[in-house]
Amino acid sequence: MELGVFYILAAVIVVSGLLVVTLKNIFHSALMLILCLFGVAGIYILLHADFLAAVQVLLYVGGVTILMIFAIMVTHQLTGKKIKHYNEQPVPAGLIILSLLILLIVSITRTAFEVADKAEPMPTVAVIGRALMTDYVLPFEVVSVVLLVALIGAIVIARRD
Amino acid sequence: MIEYSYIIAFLPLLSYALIVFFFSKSNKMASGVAITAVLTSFVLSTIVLFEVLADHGPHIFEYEWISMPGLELPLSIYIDPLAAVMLMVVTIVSSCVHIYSIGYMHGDPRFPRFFSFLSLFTFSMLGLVISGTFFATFIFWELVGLTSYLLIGFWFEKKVAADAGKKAFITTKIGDLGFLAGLLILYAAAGTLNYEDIYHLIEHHQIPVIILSAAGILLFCGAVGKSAQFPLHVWLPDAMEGPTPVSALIHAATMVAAGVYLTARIMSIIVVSESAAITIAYIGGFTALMAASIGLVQNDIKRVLAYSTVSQLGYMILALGCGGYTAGTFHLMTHAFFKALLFLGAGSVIHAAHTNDIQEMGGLAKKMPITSKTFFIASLSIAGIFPLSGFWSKDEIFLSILEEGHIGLLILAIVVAGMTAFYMFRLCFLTFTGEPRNKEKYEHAHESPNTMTYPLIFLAILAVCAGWVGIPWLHHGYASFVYHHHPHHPHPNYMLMLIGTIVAVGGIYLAYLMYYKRSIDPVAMGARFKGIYTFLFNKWWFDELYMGTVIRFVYWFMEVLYRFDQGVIDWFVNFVGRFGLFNARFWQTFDVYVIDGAVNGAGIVTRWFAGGLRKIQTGAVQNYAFVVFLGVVLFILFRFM
Amino acid sequence: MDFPILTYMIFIPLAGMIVVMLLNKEAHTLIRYTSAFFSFVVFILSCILVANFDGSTAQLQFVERADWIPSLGITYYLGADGISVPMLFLTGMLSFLSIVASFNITNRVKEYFAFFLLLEVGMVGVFCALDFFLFYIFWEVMLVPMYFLIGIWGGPRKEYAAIKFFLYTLFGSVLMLVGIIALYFYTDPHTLSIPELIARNSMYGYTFQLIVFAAFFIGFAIKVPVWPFHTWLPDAHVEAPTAVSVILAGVLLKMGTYGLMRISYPMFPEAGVYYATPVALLGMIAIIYGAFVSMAQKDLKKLVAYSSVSHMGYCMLGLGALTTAGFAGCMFQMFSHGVLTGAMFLLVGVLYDRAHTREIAAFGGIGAKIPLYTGIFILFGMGSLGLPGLSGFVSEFMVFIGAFGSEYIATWIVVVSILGVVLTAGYILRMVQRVFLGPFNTRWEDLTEMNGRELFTVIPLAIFTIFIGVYPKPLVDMITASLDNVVRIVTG
Amino acid sequence: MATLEHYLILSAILFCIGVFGLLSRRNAVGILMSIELMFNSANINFVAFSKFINPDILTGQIFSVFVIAIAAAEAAVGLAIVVLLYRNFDIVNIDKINFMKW
Repeated sequence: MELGVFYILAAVIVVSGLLVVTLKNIFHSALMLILCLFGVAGIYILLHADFLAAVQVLLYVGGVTILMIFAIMVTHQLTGKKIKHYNEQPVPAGLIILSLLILLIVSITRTAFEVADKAEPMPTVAVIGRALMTDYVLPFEVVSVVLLVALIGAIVIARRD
Repeated sequence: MIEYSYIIAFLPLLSYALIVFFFSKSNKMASGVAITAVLTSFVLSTIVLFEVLADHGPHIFEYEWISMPGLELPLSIYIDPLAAVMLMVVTIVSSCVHIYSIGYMHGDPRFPRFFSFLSLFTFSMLGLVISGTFFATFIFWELVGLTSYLLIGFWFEKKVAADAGKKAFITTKIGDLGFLAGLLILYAAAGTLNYEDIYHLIEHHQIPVIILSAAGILLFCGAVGKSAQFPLHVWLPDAMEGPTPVSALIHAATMVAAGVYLTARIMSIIVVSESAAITIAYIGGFTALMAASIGLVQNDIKRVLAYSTVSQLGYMILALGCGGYTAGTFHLMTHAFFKALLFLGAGSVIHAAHTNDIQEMGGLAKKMPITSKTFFIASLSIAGIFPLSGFWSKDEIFLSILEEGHIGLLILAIVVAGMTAFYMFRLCFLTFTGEPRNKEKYEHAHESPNTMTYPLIFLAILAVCAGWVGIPWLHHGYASFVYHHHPHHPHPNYMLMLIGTIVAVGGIYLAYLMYYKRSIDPVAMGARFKGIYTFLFNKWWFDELYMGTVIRFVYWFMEVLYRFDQGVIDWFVNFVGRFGLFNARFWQTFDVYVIDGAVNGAGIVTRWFAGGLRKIQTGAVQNYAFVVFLGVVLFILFRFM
Repeated sequence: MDFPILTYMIFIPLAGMIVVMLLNKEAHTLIRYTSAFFSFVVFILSCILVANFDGSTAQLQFVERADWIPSLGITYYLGADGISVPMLFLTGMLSFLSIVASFNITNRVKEYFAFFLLLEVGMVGVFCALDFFLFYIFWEVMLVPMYFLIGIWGGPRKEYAAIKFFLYTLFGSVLMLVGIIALYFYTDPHTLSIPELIARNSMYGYTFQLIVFAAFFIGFAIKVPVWPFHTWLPDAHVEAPTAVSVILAGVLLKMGTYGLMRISYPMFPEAGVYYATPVALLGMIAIIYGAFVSMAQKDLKKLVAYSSVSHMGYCMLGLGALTTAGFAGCMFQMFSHGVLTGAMFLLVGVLYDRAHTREIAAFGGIGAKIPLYTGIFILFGMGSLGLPGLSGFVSEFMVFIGAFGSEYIATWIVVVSILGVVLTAGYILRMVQRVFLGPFNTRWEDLTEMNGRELFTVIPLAIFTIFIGVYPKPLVDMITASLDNVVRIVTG
Repeated sequence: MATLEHYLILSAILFCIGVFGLLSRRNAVGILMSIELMFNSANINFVAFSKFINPDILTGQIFSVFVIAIAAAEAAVGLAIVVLLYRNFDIVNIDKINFMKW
């Protein structure tokens, strides 16, 4: 049952991901991205990462993707226009990526992972929250600063002056 | 008055300045100013003479000129009887010549300039006479040389005249080298150049005799140049290219006598140094003989007189070399008058006949009574005929030689006296008597104007009487006025007087036979003694000798040095330059092809690579990312697989 | 005197140069008069300097001193004594007259006068700098405008002459620089002040003195120029425009002898004694050699140029003598040569402007056509050959007396040198005769007499020639104390 | 039962899709999307490892949180740049932006 769900989710993710990079209409790509991100959120749930799944949906689907759609709207270009949406290197890139993928799969299958036989705490929110405030407080603060800088930077860059 | 005697010299200088700055266009004003100045000088000189007669002096007045540690060069005025006499001689002759020049130079386009030069000369000569130091003497010595140069070359359009001026200047300058060297020796030894101080030191034997001999001979070299003594006599005959009044004033009466004057001034040295005295005496004697011998055969009226001058100057030098201070200076004075007269007379003749060649003259006595008479008087005087002035001074010279005991020189002097009488009367007879040999010139001849004849008459009187001040029986005459140390009155030697007169009369008689009576044919004589005649006629080939040796050497040497300068020194400099340039070129080549080649090579290789590689750098980020992932793939492939 | 007169003398021409550069380059007359004005001010200042100078003492006067680069011991140090005051006066006068004489320049007028004023800065500076650094700077500052003045406004071979002059002089100054640096490091504490270095001359070792003296000597000798370093001179003189020749002969050559008197001798007394004979010998050779070579010249200007070699030989002879009289003779000769040769070059320039040739043989008899010019030329010619009553005689006589009485050099050197007098007479008279006397060459029928401006430039020089020749006492009084001081330092 | 390998392979596929997009898309926004895909694949990896290797301490999940935060920041800045590019050059195609060429 779980495996079946995994395959379904995996299929959704892979297909929508491929569509993201292949669709001509960038707006459609964005829609496919949303679908893909939902699939990933499903994978998180499958992996018992309930907090992350929530964050994924809230932040990615609700935040980043919307932001991208806004950007597409602002630049209002290319939607539905018959122009080349690939550069001159999709074929070599495809080949490279294919070989990379093969190499990765080969190395994954060859590697023997030491899988632990333990159960993770459920729900994870409290544990993550505590960890962020104790062991990972410094990275946490750094990330907050990074976000702030990115925010201000984005405003400064995009600002019309 | 005597303390202001510099005024005598400065009046002509003032006149020079006035003429140059204000009257350079006006003939009347120029000659007027010049003559006024020189006559005033003459009057003042007379006053000075009387003051010196009252007090022999010497009267010395010193003026500071240069004064620094190790170098004291004052200027001073030194008036003793000799200077006083010379002042008289110079101002008298100069006055006569000035007046004479009005007539002689009449119509010359540079008339004012001529008078300005005459004034300048008079200034220099008077300055020379009153100088109280060898240094000041040297200054005026050079200045008279300059004016002589200017006046000889007065008609500088004539190349001969310009050449003669240059020759005179340079030849006398060679003598002046000796003068200068003598000054230096004297200064180094004595620390002063004042006559009085040096005389004093010599008297007290504070200067070594050897130095005195050297200094004496070197100073005498100056006199050799200026007084045209052998071997520097060659300039004086050439100097006759100048206007005749100039010849009379400068090259007969005054400037050339400056050498004699200087020799008299170094009498104290000569007396001390036997060798110097002998040298001087023999040079004088030889010059007298040589010049007289040349004078025998010359045809140019002025050149005959020029050689006569050289010869007479030799006489004076001879006398001084024999210690005859009084005799030498006495002859200097008398000679000045009669030789000036001769020259002015010759000038008058030339003015009338428009030629210098006595062979073209003849019979001019009828046309020019005053000139011919005065000329005869002067000739008698120079020949030494009693009782004219030449007789007395020549007699003094014989006496002084005899007293010194140089019998050889005495005989020489007497022979020269005979030669003098001969050539002077040869001149007189050829010029004034006989048939005119050039009718055309004879027809044009006429007596000169009064401005020219009056000076002749005045000088003729002096030529007769000037010698009377030195008559040996006169005890308060010249000898007790102009003397060295103490008056010297030699006993009159009647024997010598007789010999002198006989020789003179003999010379005149010979000339009379040859050129008046024509009983001896001069041409035949010349042909008979052809060798000697040619030798004398060509002036002993001195000019040719100098031309062939000294001058040629100088010209050769200057070319050699110039070639050396260009070919060696400058060549070396240029060689260094060229070597530098060559080096530069070489290293430039090296630089371009090797060093820069390497650099450029590196550049070329790089560019060549880059030309290929730059294509990789597209600027498109995705291409770069592509490479990154290619790298990742390859990395994994080779590292792990 | 509190008024910093030397600084003003140096920098007024500089100000003049700036003003000239700001003027419209087409306004030729304005440029000419402006530069003449500035150089005239300097001339007036030099007169004031002479008037206020106290010749009774060897002390440096009008001293100005200020720190400049204290860490290297470099100061802005100016002063004048009896050696420099006559030279400053000469510089002031000749610069002014040369600028007036350059009024006929029509090519690139603005640059010409700007360079000329810069040249004056360098010249005045050299004569009053008392710090080696400053001295060297002015020494080199002079070189550059000179190079351009010859190289741009010169004759047919101007580039060659300019480069030869520049490189030759530079070679000399590099040697001098080596000497300066050696001195700087030899003394402790390091200093570049010339009077200071002179005061310490007892500290220098014998060998050190000999070597450094030689270095300085070559540097100065090239400038003088002493035989055999003289060949730049005829080329430079002949190719340079008239006024530049005047400055070159009148002032620049004097810097060599000035340097020897101011620096070499007092600083290296023992070396000075050691080198007395070689210096005098070089002087002798220059006198004779220069005279002979002059005689061989066919170009009027070249003749005058070579006569400079001969005349500067007298200076060297006087210096070699190491007596006050010899030094004074040298000083007189410097002054007199500056005046005489300066005037000679002006006169040659006047003739060249009219005839467009300087070939001696091309003239002949022009004395009849232009008597005034001839008279003035003969006056200076006579001065040059040492006629009494003109300045050349006084200097030659003093040199001879000083050298003859010297215990440091042999008598025969002086005796041979005296021959130079008659050789000088030879070439001057030969030239005068071939140019002015003799039959008139009808080619010069249209030759005109000197104009007012030309007379204006030579008359002052004529006056000075005669004045110094007749009454040398003022100049003697001015220089004696200082020269005596130098001689006493050298001979102990 | 889905094993760790399943998740890893899924993540690898997703990552490769993202890389492909990154390398070949012209549109800048598309490239940003591809980058998001790659982030997600990395997150899948983290979470999977966390689940299978060290389930008790949740380090992988915490890293994922950080990655998401960084991804948000990246998206913000990246989009701002895109907007700016568009405004200044009127293009959003990244292959035209080749000013980095020498």
